[in-house]
Amino acid sequence: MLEFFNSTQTIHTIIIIGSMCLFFIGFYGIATQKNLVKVLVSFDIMESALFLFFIGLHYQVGLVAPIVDSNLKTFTNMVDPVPQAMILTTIVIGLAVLALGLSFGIEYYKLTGRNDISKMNELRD
Amino acid sequence: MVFQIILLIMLAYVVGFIYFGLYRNITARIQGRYRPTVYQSFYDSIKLFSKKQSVSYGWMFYLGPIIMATGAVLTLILVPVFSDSDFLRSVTSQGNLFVLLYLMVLGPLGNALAVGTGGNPFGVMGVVRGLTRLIGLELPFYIAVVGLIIAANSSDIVHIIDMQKIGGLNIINHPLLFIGAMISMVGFFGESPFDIPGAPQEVYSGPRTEFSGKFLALLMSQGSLFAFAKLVLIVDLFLGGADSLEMLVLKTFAIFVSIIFIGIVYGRYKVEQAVDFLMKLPTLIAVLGLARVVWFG
Amino acid sequence: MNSIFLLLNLLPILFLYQFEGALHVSLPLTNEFTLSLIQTPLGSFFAYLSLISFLLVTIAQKSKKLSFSYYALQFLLSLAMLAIVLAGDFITFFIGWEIMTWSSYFIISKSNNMNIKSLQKYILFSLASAFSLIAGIVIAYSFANSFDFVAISNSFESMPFNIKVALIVLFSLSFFTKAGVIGLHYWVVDTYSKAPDLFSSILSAVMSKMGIYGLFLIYGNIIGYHELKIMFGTMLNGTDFGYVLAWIGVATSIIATFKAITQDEVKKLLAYSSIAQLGYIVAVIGFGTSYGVAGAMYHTLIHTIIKLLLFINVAAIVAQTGKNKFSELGGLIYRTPVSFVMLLIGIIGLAGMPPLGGFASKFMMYNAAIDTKFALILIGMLFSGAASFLYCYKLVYGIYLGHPTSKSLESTKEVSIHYLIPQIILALLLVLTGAFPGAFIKVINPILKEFSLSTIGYDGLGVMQSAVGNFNGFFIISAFVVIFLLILLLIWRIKSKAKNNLNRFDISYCGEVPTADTSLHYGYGFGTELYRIKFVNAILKRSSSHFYESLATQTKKTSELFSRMYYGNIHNTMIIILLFFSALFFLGVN
Amino acid sequence: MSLGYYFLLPVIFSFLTPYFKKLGSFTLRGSTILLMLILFLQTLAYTGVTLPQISEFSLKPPLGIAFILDGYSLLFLLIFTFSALIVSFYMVWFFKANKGRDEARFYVFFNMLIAGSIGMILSCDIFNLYIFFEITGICSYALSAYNKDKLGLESGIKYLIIGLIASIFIVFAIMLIYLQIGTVNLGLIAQRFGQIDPKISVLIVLMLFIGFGTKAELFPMNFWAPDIYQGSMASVNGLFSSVVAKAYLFVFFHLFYLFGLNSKYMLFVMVIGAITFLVSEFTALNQTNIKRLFAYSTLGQLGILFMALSTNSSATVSGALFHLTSHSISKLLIFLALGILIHKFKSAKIDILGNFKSGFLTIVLAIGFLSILGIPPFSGFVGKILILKGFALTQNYAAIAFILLVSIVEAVYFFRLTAMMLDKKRTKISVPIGFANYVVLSVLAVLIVLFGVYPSLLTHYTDLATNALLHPTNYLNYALGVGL
Repeated sequence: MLEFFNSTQTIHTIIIIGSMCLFFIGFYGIATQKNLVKVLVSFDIMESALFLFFIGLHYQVGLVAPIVDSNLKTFTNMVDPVPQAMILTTIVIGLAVLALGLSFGIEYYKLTGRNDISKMNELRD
Repeated sequence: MVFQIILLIMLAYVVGFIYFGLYRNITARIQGRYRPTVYQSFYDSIKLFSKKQSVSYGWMFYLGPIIMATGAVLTLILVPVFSDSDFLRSVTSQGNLFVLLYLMVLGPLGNALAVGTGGNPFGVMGVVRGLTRLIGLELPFYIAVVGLIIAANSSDIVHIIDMQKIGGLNIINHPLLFIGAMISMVGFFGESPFDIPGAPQEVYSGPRTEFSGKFLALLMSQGSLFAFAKLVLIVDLFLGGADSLEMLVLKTFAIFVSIIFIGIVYGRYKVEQAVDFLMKLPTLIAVLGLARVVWFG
Repeated sequence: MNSIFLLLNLLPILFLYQFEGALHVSLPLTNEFTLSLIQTPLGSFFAYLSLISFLLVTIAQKSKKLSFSYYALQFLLSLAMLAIVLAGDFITFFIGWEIMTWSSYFIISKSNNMNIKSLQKYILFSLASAFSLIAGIVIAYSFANSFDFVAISNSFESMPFNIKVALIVLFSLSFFTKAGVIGLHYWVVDTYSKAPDLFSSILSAVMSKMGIYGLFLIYGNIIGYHELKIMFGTMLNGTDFGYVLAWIGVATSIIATFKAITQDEVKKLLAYSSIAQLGYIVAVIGFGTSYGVAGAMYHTLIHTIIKLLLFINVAAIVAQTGKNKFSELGGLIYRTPVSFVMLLIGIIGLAGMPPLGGFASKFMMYNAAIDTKFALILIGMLFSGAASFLYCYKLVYGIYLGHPTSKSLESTKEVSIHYLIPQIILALLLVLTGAFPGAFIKVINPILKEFSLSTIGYDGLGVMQSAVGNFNGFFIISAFVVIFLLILLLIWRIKSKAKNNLNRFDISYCGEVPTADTSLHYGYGFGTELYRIKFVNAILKRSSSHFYESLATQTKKTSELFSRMYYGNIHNTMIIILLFFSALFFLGVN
Repeated sequence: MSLGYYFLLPVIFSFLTPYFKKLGSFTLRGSTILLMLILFLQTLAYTGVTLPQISEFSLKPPLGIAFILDGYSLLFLLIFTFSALIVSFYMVWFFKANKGRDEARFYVFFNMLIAGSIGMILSCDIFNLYIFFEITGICSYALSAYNKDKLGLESGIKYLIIGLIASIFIVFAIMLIYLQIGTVNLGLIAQRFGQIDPKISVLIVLMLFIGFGTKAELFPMNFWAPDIYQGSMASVNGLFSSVVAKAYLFVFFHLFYLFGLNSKYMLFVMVIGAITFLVSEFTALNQTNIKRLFAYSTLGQLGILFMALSTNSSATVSGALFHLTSHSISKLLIFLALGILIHKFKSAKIDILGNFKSGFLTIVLAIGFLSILGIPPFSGFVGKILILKGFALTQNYAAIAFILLVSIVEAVYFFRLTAMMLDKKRTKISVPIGFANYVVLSVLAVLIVLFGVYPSLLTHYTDLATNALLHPTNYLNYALGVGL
């Protein structure tokens, strides 16, 4: 029973389904939510789904993490390190954007008392 | 040549005034009233030359009649009077129909300038009517002339006369063009139904209100010269010119009489009616004649 | 300042001392484009026209205080026009064309009467003309692989028929717009009337001629009249193409003539008259015969002279009186006598009366029409000529004759000598062109050779020969002068005195005595009776403005429609992006 | 100098900004000018060497990270460094005129923006490209909201949200590429892109199209763009128009030609470009805000560029690159000149163009307008005629007709503005310009005229760039490490 879960195929399936769910939660959020904070959170959820998807698909059963310590003597038998590095970077960037967005939101809220993005339309034709 | 020119002018002067006298005679006869003598216009002219002018409006006022007279004399000497003789041939060969067409308008322009200088608003009204009428009046005449030029493939009048000697008279070959030209001629002679510009009854006195003395005389004289020149032109174009003085008088008189008969019979058009009329039937007739020349000639 | 630019204007003559071949320059712009200037007889003809015009107008401008930028732009304009007429390839031509457009635009904008709408009208039509031109140029390029006139001309024969037609239409549209052919003339009247008064003369006399030059270049040089004949076939003794073009020209001429008569503003009348006169040129330019080309050339020259003369004259009067409407002017004849005589000479030329140059050019055009047997075209031209007497008379009457319409006019002085000098020169030119038509034929013959047409004969300098009759300009003018002087002498000798120094109210006026309040100058309003003539009324009440105004409205509506999409809702923008992606995805995958 | 310094130097200067600030505003401004001068001179120095140039870090490509400078990126590098230099001069005036602004904040983001944009065009692996993309993005959000007023923040938020969407698409695309090919090196991707399952490859292309297309302001994705321009400062608009938008466009077509996309995609991009052009120019007619108006004008010009760049014919592409350069210079000129007016009138209504009195500004603005309209003898003309010539060579007459017809619409509003400037009847207020601006604007105007009358100066680089873009063999060799 548990062996079933231990196969790469299954893990990938679970990850794909899970990340897709997450992605569509995020998608639903940006499609329906108009509160700036909620929109930003939705984006974050979407991004997380992508990260999960990407990292998960590169995991294979029996491989170790690409960290040089006692378990890893040679550069074989390890998970591809590139996606992990990429995702780490992307997470940082995502964080920066999120922080900037939130700070804009706060400033804007202070000035106008509004946080509904569909009503931010002083700039328009 | 100078002698010939003077002779021609004198001839035209005499014939023109006699025709004018006849015109007054015939009109009076038809209208059943007393008539002046045939020479009345002579007397008027000579009398006016010796009379004082009552008013003057500066030099342009004087120049107008002189320009008109120049135009008339120039027209006269450029129209070949006698077809077969060498009479003034060296001069007439320099002119052609296009020059004549435009010289015929020089007179009205000089008149218009003088009248405008005079400052009489009624005179200007007459001038404007005259120029407006010209829009319609020239149309059939132009078409006729153009038709003849294309038929003869030359704008030289002498050449057109020569063509008629070979191929028959244009009045027979191109009757439609002749009719068009004649209708225009009625207007050029200031006859009804196209006599609105002069219109003594309606515009108080017409364009010549302010003229008097020698200038009025000059205007009258140039009028008769010009009338003669126009008649000769028609004779040249449609009746094959004239060999001798008798033929010249005969043919011109025939044309003249037919014009005044038309004039007497009809009433007067308003200027817009005149233009409207001229743009319709006479133009159509002339265009048909023209089409015949261009496509089947 | 004026003198400096006067000298600068003389400068190009150094390079154009001959009529042909004095100039041959080529400058590589990039490795693909080479700008080349070549002096051909056709180009020199127009180059001299423009040089002399600019020179004369600059003389007249001495009477005004104009800024440096004005003169600089005007000089640039003159150089641009030289570049156009001396260009040996289309890139040079187009560069000159566009510089001409914008430099004139900036000059026009300096006028005090100008408003945004008129400026927009001018520049948009100019640009439309330029864009039509460049479209033609690049299409020609796509076949010839070169912008060179000679190369394009050589490869024209091998182009497909529809491309040939497209090229002719595009180029013609461009040049028609500049020349103000009816329907495309919407900008002309407004611009001419609102531009600085002296600059209007440049616009009418020179700039519109660039359109004519373009037509010559295209029909004569690049396509060639012979090729046009092959392409479209013949009709009577001319070509089908020429016949269509002739009707366009004649329609332009007739319509514009009637419109001119009804104008109250002096410069508007002149503008319409300019359109009408260019209509003549367009009418004969396509005939494809020597006489047609010669007539068009001759009329180009005459129209340049006349329009310079008239516009300078009017500019002087406007500067002197501050009035620019017939209804506000009048009775200036003895107050500005020299100006009056100049205008008189001008309108005699404009009306095409012998003995001045105006007749000689018309004679040539009429003969061309006779030669090709385009009789109705000829009738149309004669008809429009007859109608043009009306506006000629209106011009002279409205300004100089009749009565002054206001007190200020009665104390008007003669205009400044700087205005008069160019006018006198131009009047002399007008007399000379009338007296020596043969000399002009001599000038034209190399151009006819350039178009590979047969040359025209002339007999001495005074006689112009044509297929259907000769015109002895020298005889006519001398006969006129002699007879005129004789009659003058005769009348002078007949002694009779007149009361001089009459009061201007001493006229016969239905037995009444007019006073200063009586409206005596009402002749300025003539043209109104034309509305009662059905045919003319039909012309006068129609206008191309409806079409262009509705075009502008439609553009504005479209703009508003598109503008609604940009309503600043970021949420919807996001959704649109996502939807767009999904749509593309489904399209792409399937 | 290693190409890495193009990124490193601005970043270092950016981090040092707080220290410079302590040393006084002169140092702060001066240091930025110095930095941009160094970058620009360095770029000029690169014009003399053989291309491509490569700088790898730690490992050789295709395994390691590398910057590659080929003809295509050299042209953009020239544009970017030059624009940055001009803007850094301009900001001297700006901060003098607006006392009490937080200068350091501007310079931090400004330097980083330049670093990011340059990184985008130099980087030869797609993930680094994404990082620079985000750096550029973040800095533009921050610069857009620099004023911290209602409008500025609104534009910042809008830009940020759009940036998020675009980055999700791009991240997704990169992940798919990595999953399929197992590399992020552009050379390898280009080599193996044809082997991907067509359905996946369509998806990847679409995602990249949406991601970069959104940022490069293509039609159905550009409803946000005018808002951003309207809310930001004029100088920032100049940067957006001549640097940022051009950087995204660079990447778009770099990938486009590296992946060797077929003619269907080309037609699609061309149509999208045409629609962008049409809609933007028409919409611009209806504007009352001057910054917004020129935003639409920028969109329109980008539309032409997309039309022309997607043709795969060297004549058209070369023309488009010329036009791009000329547009960058002209728009920079216009936005900077407008900045002066906006500062004076405290308003961005169109009317301000009619109310100022300054012969200098009138002349430079007119030069800018005429250049964008493509009227000789200004540089825009050469670009436009080259584009039209290119279309003519491929016998694409519809495109020619389209461009020319829409250009008339464009002329309507440009000449309306010109006529307003020239209108004597309006009340005119004289505008102080400042010495720095005289220099900056004259340099730009002179360049416009220079490229117009002597285009060979520029065509040399556009031809290099065209060659590099359309025939990226050399680039691929370097990216794969073959030539090293």
